[in-house]
Amino acid sequence: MVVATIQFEPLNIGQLQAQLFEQTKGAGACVCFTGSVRDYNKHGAIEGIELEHYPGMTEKALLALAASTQKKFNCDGVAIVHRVGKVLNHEPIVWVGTASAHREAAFNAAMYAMDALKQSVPLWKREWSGQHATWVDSKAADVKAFERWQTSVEDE
Amino acid sequence: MVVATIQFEPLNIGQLQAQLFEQTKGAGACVCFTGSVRDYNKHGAIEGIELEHYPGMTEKALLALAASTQKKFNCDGVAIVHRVGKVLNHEPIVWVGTASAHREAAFNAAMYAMDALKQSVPLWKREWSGQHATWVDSKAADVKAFERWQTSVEDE
Amino acid sequence: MARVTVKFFAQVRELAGVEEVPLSIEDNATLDSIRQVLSEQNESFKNALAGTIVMARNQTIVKADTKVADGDEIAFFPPVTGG
Amino acid sequence: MARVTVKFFAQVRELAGVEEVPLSIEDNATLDSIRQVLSEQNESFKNALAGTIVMARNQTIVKADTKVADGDEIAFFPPVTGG
Repeated sequence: MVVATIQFEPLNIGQLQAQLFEQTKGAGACVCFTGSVRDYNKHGAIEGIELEHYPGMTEKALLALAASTQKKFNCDGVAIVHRVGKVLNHEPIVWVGTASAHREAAFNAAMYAMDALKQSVPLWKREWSGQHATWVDSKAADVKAFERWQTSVEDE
Repeated sequence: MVVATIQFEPLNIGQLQAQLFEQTKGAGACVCFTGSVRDYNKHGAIEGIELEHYPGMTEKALLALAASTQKKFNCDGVAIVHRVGKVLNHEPIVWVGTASAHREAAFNAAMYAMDALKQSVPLWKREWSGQHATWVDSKAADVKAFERWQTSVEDE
Repeated sequence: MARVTVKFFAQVRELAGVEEVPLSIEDNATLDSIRQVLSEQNESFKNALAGTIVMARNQTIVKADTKVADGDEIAFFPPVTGG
Repeated sequence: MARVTVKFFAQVRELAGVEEVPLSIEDNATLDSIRQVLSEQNESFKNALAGTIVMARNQTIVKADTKVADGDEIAFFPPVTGG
């Protein structure tokens, strides 16, 4: 089971969790990650974010990521749902769910999907503060987080 | 927020996920793990499992684990809910939820809680097949999974 | 003398044939000496306590050389398999 | 000649001042040569394409030396920041 969706509407993460579990019934291990908007950045308080996407390519890249994650970790299921447009403080931005026979694969698949998403899926975030929207810079820590998976593949 | 519960009733994992997210509002990263009953073991089909616990000690050990996980990874919240008694095939046995400002801490906390639970919380599983219930042996892989955390602590 | 209650769980409980047993033992006895004393009491206890045993004192896992005190709740059980 | 559409996103789009631009370019041109040609067209494009740019051809991320073909959809954008 491979699912990838972008949506302007808020995510219902409880429902997404229950659906994934139902659709991968009896897999054994199920891991879900939810990323949400923090109400601050390093400069102070923010009032929500806005996510720009590349219609057509974002959907394709997200689906390709879900499919490659499923294959790489031999998962029973991988689902990724990402918000686009305006997202308020504390709301979920992204939800990743994985299911596998063993917990190590399910955890690794969810971590990999998040690390790879932050490098390969066309989505751009800006943070609102007062009347200003500031584009968020990509993080060196995110590049590094993704690179560990490339090393581990070479090790195999 | 630290929560630890054992219950004979089925787990509603969608609700647990939604509750954790609500109670740690705006943390940024939330990871949930669900372990469920597979309908087979290495010998063939099974018809569910039964979990024995140590009334009094199991609750204490589970709460101590949730609290130490929260502290070790500086989480906003850690919740662990474990079934006891009979659990049918495909039903959730255990649910672990963690919330933190960053995804690495949330993932590590959830993985640690599961690895430590399998070493330190008094719960014993037996699998039903036909008229026979067979006690499950502890796994060398689980011992190894837990040991990596002890190494990483020494490295600090 | 210390009067303690010894509880058994899972396979250990099944092999012992009882859920718990009261025991009077010398002061400063260790959990390991309790294991020895019980193993010599009868064949069931001997079989029950023959393998790898985890020991708890007052609902906390402890080492075999831990000393017991009057009123303690002692438990012997196999390695745990939850999760 | 290859006729392509060049799309911009996020900061690159804002600095360029347009969402997309049609471009006719010699056959066998690369994405990098398109970037060069646009940067010489005006100051806005020059600023927009000055930093670290990720390039996509027909909705797949590719290297700067990838060649384009007639009808291609090209995109220039900053490093992504989803999740």
